[in-house]
Amino acid sequence: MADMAERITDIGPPKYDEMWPQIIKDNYGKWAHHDLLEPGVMVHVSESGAKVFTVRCGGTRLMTLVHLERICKIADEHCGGFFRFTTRNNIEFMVDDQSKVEPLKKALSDTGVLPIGGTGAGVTNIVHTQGWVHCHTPAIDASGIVKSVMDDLFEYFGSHKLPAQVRISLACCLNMCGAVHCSDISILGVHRKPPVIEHSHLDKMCEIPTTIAACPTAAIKPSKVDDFKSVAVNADRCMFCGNCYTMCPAMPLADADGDGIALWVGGKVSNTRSMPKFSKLAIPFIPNEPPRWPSTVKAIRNIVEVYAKDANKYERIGEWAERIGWERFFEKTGIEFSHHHIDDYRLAMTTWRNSTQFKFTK
Amino acid sequence: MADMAERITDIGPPKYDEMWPQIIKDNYGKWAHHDLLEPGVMVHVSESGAKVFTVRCGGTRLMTLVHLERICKIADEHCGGFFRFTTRNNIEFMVDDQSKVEPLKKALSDTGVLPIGGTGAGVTNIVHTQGWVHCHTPAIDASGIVKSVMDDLFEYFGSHKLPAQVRISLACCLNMCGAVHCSDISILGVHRKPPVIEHSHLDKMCEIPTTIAACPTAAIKPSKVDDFKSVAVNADRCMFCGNCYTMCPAMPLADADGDGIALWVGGKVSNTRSMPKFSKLAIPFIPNEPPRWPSTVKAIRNIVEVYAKDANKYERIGEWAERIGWERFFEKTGIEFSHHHIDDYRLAMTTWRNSTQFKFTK
Amino acid sequence: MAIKHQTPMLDELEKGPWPSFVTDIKAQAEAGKDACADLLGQLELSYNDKEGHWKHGGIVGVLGYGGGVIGRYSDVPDKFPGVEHFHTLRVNQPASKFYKTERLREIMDIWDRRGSGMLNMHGSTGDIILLGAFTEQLEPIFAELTRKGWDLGGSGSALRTPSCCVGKARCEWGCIDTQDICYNLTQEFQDELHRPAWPYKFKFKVSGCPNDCVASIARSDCSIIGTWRDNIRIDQKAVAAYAGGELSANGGAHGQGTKLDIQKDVCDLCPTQCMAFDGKTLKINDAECTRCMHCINMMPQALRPGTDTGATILIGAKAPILEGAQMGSVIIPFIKMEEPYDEFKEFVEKMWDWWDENGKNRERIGELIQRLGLSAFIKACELDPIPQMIKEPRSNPYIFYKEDEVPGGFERQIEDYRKRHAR
Amino acid sequence: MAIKHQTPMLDELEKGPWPSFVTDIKAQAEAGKDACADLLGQLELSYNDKEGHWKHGGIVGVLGYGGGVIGRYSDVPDKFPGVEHFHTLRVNQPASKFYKTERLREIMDIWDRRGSGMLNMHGSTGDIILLGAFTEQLEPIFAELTRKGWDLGGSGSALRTPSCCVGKARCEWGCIDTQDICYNLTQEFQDELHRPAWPYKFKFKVSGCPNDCVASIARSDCSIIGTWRDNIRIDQKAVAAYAGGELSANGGAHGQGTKLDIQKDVCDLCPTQCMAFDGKTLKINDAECTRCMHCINMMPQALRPGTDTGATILIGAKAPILEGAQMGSVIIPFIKMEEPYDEFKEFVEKMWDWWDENGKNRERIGELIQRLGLSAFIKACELDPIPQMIKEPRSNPYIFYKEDEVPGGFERQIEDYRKRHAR
Ligand code: SRM
Ligand code: SRM
Ligand code: SRM
Ligand code: SRM
Ligand code: SF4
Ligand code: SF4
Ligand code: SF4
Ligand code: SF4
Ligand code: SF4
Ligand code: SF4
Ligand code: SF4
Ligand code: SF4
Repeated sequence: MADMAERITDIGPPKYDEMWPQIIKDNYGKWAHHDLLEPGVMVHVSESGAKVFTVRCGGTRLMTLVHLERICKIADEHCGGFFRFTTRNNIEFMVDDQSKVEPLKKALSDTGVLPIGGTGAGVTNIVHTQGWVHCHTPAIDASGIVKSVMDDLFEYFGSHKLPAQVRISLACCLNMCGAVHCSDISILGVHRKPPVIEHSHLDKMCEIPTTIAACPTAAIKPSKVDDFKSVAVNADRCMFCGNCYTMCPAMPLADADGDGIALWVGGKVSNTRSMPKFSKLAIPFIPNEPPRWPSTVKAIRNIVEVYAKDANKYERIGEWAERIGWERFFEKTGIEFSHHHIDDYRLAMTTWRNSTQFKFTK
Repeated sequence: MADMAERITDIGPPKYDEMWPQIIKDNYGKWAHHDLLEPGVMVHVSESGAKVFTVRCGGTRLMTLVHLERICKIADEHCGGFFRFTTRNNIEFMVDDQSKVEPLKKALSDTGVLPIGGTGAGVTNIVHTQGWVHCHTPAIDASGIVKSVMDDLFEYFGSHKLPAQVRISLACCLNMCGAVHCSDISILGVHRKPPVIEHSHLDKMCEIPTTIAACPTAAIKPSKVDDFKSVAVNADRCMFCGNCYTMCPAMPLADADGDGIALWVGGKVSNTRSMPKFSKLAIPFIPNEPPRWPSTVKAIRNIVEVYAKDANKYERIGEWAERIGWERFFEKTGIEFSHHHIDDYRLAMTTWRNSTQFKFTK
Repeated sequence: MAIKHQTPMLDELEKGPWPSFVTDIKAQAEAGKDACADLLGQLELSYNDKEGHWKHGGIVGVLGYGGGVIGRYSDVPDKFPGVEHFHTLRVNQPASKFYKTERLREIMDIWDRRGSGMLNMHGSTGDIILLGAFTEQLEPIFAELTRKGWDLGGSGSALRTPSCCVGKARCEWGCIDTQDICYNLTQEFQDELHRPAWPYKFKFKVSGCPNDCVASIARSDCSIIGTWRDNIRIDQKAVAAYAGGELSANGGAHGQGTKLDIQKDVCDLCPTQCMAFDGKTLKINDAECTRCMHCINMMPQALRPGTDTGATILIGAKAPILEGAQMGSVIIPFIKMEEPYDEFKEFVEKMWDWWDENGKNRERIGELIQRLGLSAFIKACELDPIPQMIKEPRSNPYIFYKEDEVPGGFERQIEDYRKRHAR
Repeated sequence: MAIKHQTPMLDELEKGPWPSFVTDIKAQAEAGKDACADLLGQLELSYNDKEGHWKHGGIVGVLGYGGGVIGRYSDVPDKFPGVEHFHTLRVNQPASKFYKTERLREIMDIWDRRGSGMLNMHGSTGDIILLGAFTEQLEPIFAELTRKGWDLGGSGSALRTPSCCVGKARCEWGCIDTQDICYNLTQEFQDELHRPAWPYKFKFKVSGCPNDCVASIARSDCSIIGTWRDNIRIDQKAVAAYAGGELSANGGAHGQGTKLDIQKDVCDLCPTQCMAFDGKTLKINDAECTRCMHCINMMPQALRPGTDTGATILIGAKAPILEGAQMGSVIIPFIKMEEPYDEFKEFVEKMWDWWDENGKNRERIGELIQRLGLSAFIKACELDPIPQMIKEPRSNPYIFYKEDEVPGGFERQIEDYRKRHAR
């Protein structure tokens, strides 16, 4: 262990401007406008007349040093040793002259693993979480599903042919480490069985009062089982949030049959036109189907395609669904409506239809 | 007491069609369209070509047999002995020929107490409740305030010059015996002091557990005072709903200084254009000012006038406020915004502004 | 007996153009009603005190009925003996409140002989309110009323007096027989109306179309609102007349001669934007229409509701006590309403059974639905969940799955789990 | 060491056009990382079991820091010893994630020598995630990182690593210095970041304009979003160019050559309807504009945000645990954001004090505001209530008046009351 006297702490990250290429340094705060020259390629024009050309590539987020080194190398060779990641884990390479764009694109293409796209009215990278690669609470994998969905929607990654941008995200459990609650399409890992309780160890591994307090629906009560101090779960009140497991490892929820995917639609974050919106439930449950989750992939494609065909230009999925009405959304997508779609949590009554205004559907 | 054998019970009201004038009987379900010939006077035209002319008069609702007889007499003389009340307590006289309209109008005018109007884009009668004339829980009177407000807004009762219909209602306590929670303008009697408790009699007059259970905020606890079994109220948790008093006469809330009026705006019931809306708080408190409540009268006129000037045609108060934004509503009406306007009850979070979209105001 | 008390404050309310209840009550006092004289006196006292002067409740009524009478006693009876008792009787109004004076005079006559002479025409629920009776008069009044063919309305934890808009009797938009529905339900449920046996009150209100002129969506546990499921009827000639300014906008509601700008005032304000006007012909994409009535309201001579009519049923509206106000929520998007309304009544019975079984004391059905969930209610009514019942699907992920929905059920052994996962 | 396990299921994920993380991990395994080989093996097992194979948590970290490391152990370590420990280190990324490869290679080098070779670029909060370290490597990695000028990010009940959009560095719409704000706050609050002392986590995210490209309104307890309070800058010549189809709609986002219909695509979609276009000149009634960005997005060469810029501060966004997801709520409609951001920091300290004092264990600030009320929060921050904070005023009548607001206070004597009102 390092000597405490030598320890360096609380220095924070390197300062941002150290990481800027010259063209960014020179034109910081002076950008006047931009244009998407083609999918994945944009130019920003400075008040000074200078231009920066950006080529955006699909990022896997979960990557190795091998891949990162590949990226660095291209940055070194084409971009003076600079590049950046976007807030959705895409990779952006910037050059200061249009003549450098084609060589850069070629180099990227040559790797075979840095697809160009992710801009404009299309599908960009899926924001996602850890899944079975790292986390302890997931109901689903992350990277495998993302790969399967992006393979299927690949045509929309490198094109500008949707009515508006479609932001997809994935979270592997209800903790929702990502903006899954406000995405055009969200893939959410859900448990459906109450925790199985390890009575023999619970008292040793967990603090019982904290565990009880963790349950938002008060489903957990203290209980004595075979002389062990433990807890009991009222299965009728459990909605499988997993918060008890977060506090207490003796209460795992994961289960091959219980776990799977819920699909959500119509959320957004931007304040553009309409105010930000939460994602709404589209499909309550699709089983886990590794390795390529075909039912999930198909369900998402269906939503994207129906949206692509039916929505107005410049209209995000949520804006479209609200304009046509959710009853129409279910009709057009052919998604089955069920009791699960009807909210029964704290603000449920705000989702009921307090008007005779509705459309008839088949 | 009448002999039980002879008792007639459960016969219900007389059948409706017994009360219909011939023109209604003949054209029931055949009406094709209508027209408001002038404020308070309308014609409905049947598919058969027949017409019924209706003259609507302001009703006081709280009335005596003297007044009711006056109404009956006019109905006898002009309308073949028929008339009706509207759902807002106006009185409608119907004739089957246009030539009968003017004589009818004259007769009504001659009474001096049956003003013609209440139709179309104006202010119609105020729906109201009992107030100090009958109820045991009111924070305000009803008829006196209604009279004062209608006197002031009288010009809008007999004219069609507002952007749309303006429905005003009054309830004398939070029980809200009327559609006060969904009116363009609502006058609501509010208490502001916690119940004063009659410990010496509470146990005799009330069931303590029911009383405790009546409080929506759990502000009431059992308590022993001077050897009396009674209750205590946590004043910090009391929001003066009066529900405890409804259950327990030993807990009156009424107080000359505590009680007064809250004004609400922007509610509607119809499904027309926008869905029905709840009324929103405009002015949290105006003191009781009998006999003519000048501050309340003035505040209402101000809202009506600002609305009249600013709204689009065919736009109700709530539709107007939502279009311009509530921040603008407060600015334009000059009504002070306070902590009380910020919801802190169960669904409060649905009223917060979850967007950068807002207007700057002075 | 005439005026007994000085009422300087109330006298202020004799001024102004709106009819004065004070002047009216004075006239009734002059006509010999002591109660009216004392009512004015006590009201003047209230105006001085800024507090009401009625005691809390009081259990009075007529034999065999659990409601229909609200007990009321003065808390200053010495000063105002005429209103020492001031009970109200709720007399069930005829549906949509048409009156034949001859029949109304039956009530007036009884009330003149036995009551204060004061009334509310009408109470907020819709009843004729006879305002101010002494206890000993209640039974005689009841006996006389029923003998004349009138009955009491509801109060307490009972069905309340149903009410309705004028509808087909004098309105071109009535999609259902509001009055017949109102009357039929009132007759069918006389027992529920007169003998409180429920957790709390229950109200029906019936409007003929989505304009909802009886405010049912705000004020009734069960709203029955007329609607249609075919197309809006269009008379293109009349459309042209509106476009040309020959017909007044909104049926004259903004003054005769008000010209309609069909694009701006109609099409642009249509909530679903399903209308198109090319200057001549108006087109409606009826499949997208949510039957809001706006266009019909604007052009009553050109547009009419369709002819395949029925009702939308919304449940749960109520005032704020206890958990905050609610509006009705769509439970049955469309139901044919034809006499004897059996399908509707079957629904009502299921709804009441569920409420009766699960409702707590003083819990309205809307609050019970809040507490147990809309889904639970729908299931109890044996209805299928459909998106018309909601504005939007849930946005929280907290779904309460039932054991039988999940393969393998809920029972699991920790030993099995630990076989796959070390501790 | 190379591939150790058969992974027939994972191999399916090597197919298809999107880059394959499986192929990538295999390459890293081939390059000698045992952890990668075992990670693939364990992941294949998860694909078979449809269950993850990581144990619950594990308290590991670096001395003096309360966070920045997430402990993780395999629950099948015998089969996959290379991932027996698989802790992550959260390395604080540079604001807006520009990298000089030279600097990034410092981390890569350390990680190559001491870790699994796996990373997340980046974690959802924004950190560089070094994925998979053995316990004994944590301190050495930390020491080497800090020596090179890198530090850990946040975890646990602490400030989490702030993050921001690209903003002024490469976007014409940045109304605030997103990167400087992000960096400055990170530096200022190093102690809060590294030593968890709060009820729960706290996140800052900074977006340069209301497009909110870092999703702050959904994902940060405190969103700082750039805006302006003067007028949108208009270049009418460029407007004409859009109208004429010379410039592509929406900055080419729908393909070069997409023509904009200014009336339909811009004016009609403006949420406040404050724009007018007569075919030539575009007019904006800026007083009514809510700065939604739509028109600017549509015509980047013609319109630009104003120049009197600052930020809107929204508080309380979070994921659903426990009480349901929240979005940020406007608390400060407009604040100038100029280095050293003192006014903003004063607000932050007040906010944290209140949360610290009142928050329950694992209660986010948004949930505390829900529990104690928005008003209470505003008061604690010494702000005045203004209508910009809410979408609409309350609709329930349940106002909690305080004693000092009511003349005469709350104390009353029942005897006084009974003097006026008999029982
Ligand atoms: C690079 C990036 C910021 C960064 O710091 O990394 C970025 C960059 C730009 N965004 Fe963004 N946005 C970025 C994430 C976001 C996000 C966050 C997210 O998706 O998680 C949002 C909010 C999404 C949402 O609402 O759910 C976002 C909502 C927008 C919008 C609003 C669009 C709308 O109509 O709702 C615009 C305006 C537009 O596209 O017309 C915009 C516009 C832009 C512009 C045109 C700004 C500019 O002038 O440079 C940039 C190129 C857009 C493009 O990709 O076509 N950006 N943008 C992010 C790229 C993510 C990616 O790799 O795909
Ligand atoms: C007579 C009455 C029904 C009854 O059974 O008694 C009635 C009668 C008519 N209503 Fe109504 N409404 C009546 C109470 C209501 C109510 C209930 C209330 O105010 O408590 C509403 C809901 C109010 C609300 O939304 O808060 C109501 C919302 C409407 C609307 C919707 C207007 C809107 O744009 O929101 C229309 C359509 C119109 O006016 O264009 C309407 C239209 C009509 C028409 C034109 C229907 C017709 O073709 O005959 C009638 C004359 C309207 C007029 O007064 O200008 N009626 N109308 C009620 C008269 C009350 C009064 O004395 O003033
Ligand atoms: C007489 C009447 C007011 C009026 O002046 O017209 C009335 C009067 C009373 N109402 Fe009401 N309500 C009257 C219509 C209403 C309405 C309107 C309606 O029915 O359309 C409502 C709102 C709709 C609803 O039902 O929610 C209404 C909501 C209440 C409430 C709150 C109920 C709730 O769930 O929120 C109470 C409180 C209670 O039940 O304890 C209440 C309680 C009362 C009591 C019994 C007072 C009490 O706390 O015990 C009042 C007796 C007053 C008196 O001395 O006569 N009254 N009450 C109305 C009945 C007349 C009639 O039969 O026609
Ligand atoms: C690593 C990361 C996911 C990822 O794959 O990127 C992550 C991983 C975990 N998150 Fe998260 N969260 C991560 C970003 C988020 C975000 C997104 C964000 O910050 O923008 C959210 C949603 C926003 C928010 O804060 O609400 C998020 C909401 C949660 C929650 C729910 C908190 C809530 O109040 O609703 C939990 C549960 C908890 O705290 O107990 C949680 C808990 C966890 C834990 C610690 C699991 C647990 O229950 O103890 C996960 C450790 C996983 C692991 O093995 O690495 N994580 N977590 C993200 C952090 C990386 C980074 O530092 O860059
Ligand atoms: S979403 Fe859940 S399972 Fe996935 S990384 Fe976050 S906490 Fe772990
Ligand atoms: S999973 Fe959630 S709801 Fe179920 S017992 Fe655990 S904490 Fe409670
Ligand atoms: S609103 Fe309140 S005070 Fe007025 S009549 Fe109804 S219960 Fe009585
Ligand atoms: S007035 Fe309402 S809140 Fe106050 S103690 Fe009584 S029941 Fe509770
Ligand atoms: S609700 Fe409809 S049918 Fe009934 S009176 Fe009003 S407009 Fe006519
Ligand atoms: S009724 Fe309403 S929704 Fe239907 S066409 Fe007319 S305005 Fe549009
Ligand atoms: S949030 Fe605004 S300033 Fe920041 S990158 Fe997005 S568009 Fe540009
Ligand atoms: S920014 Fe939005 S609100 Fe403002 S003018 Fe443009 S479109 Fe309208």
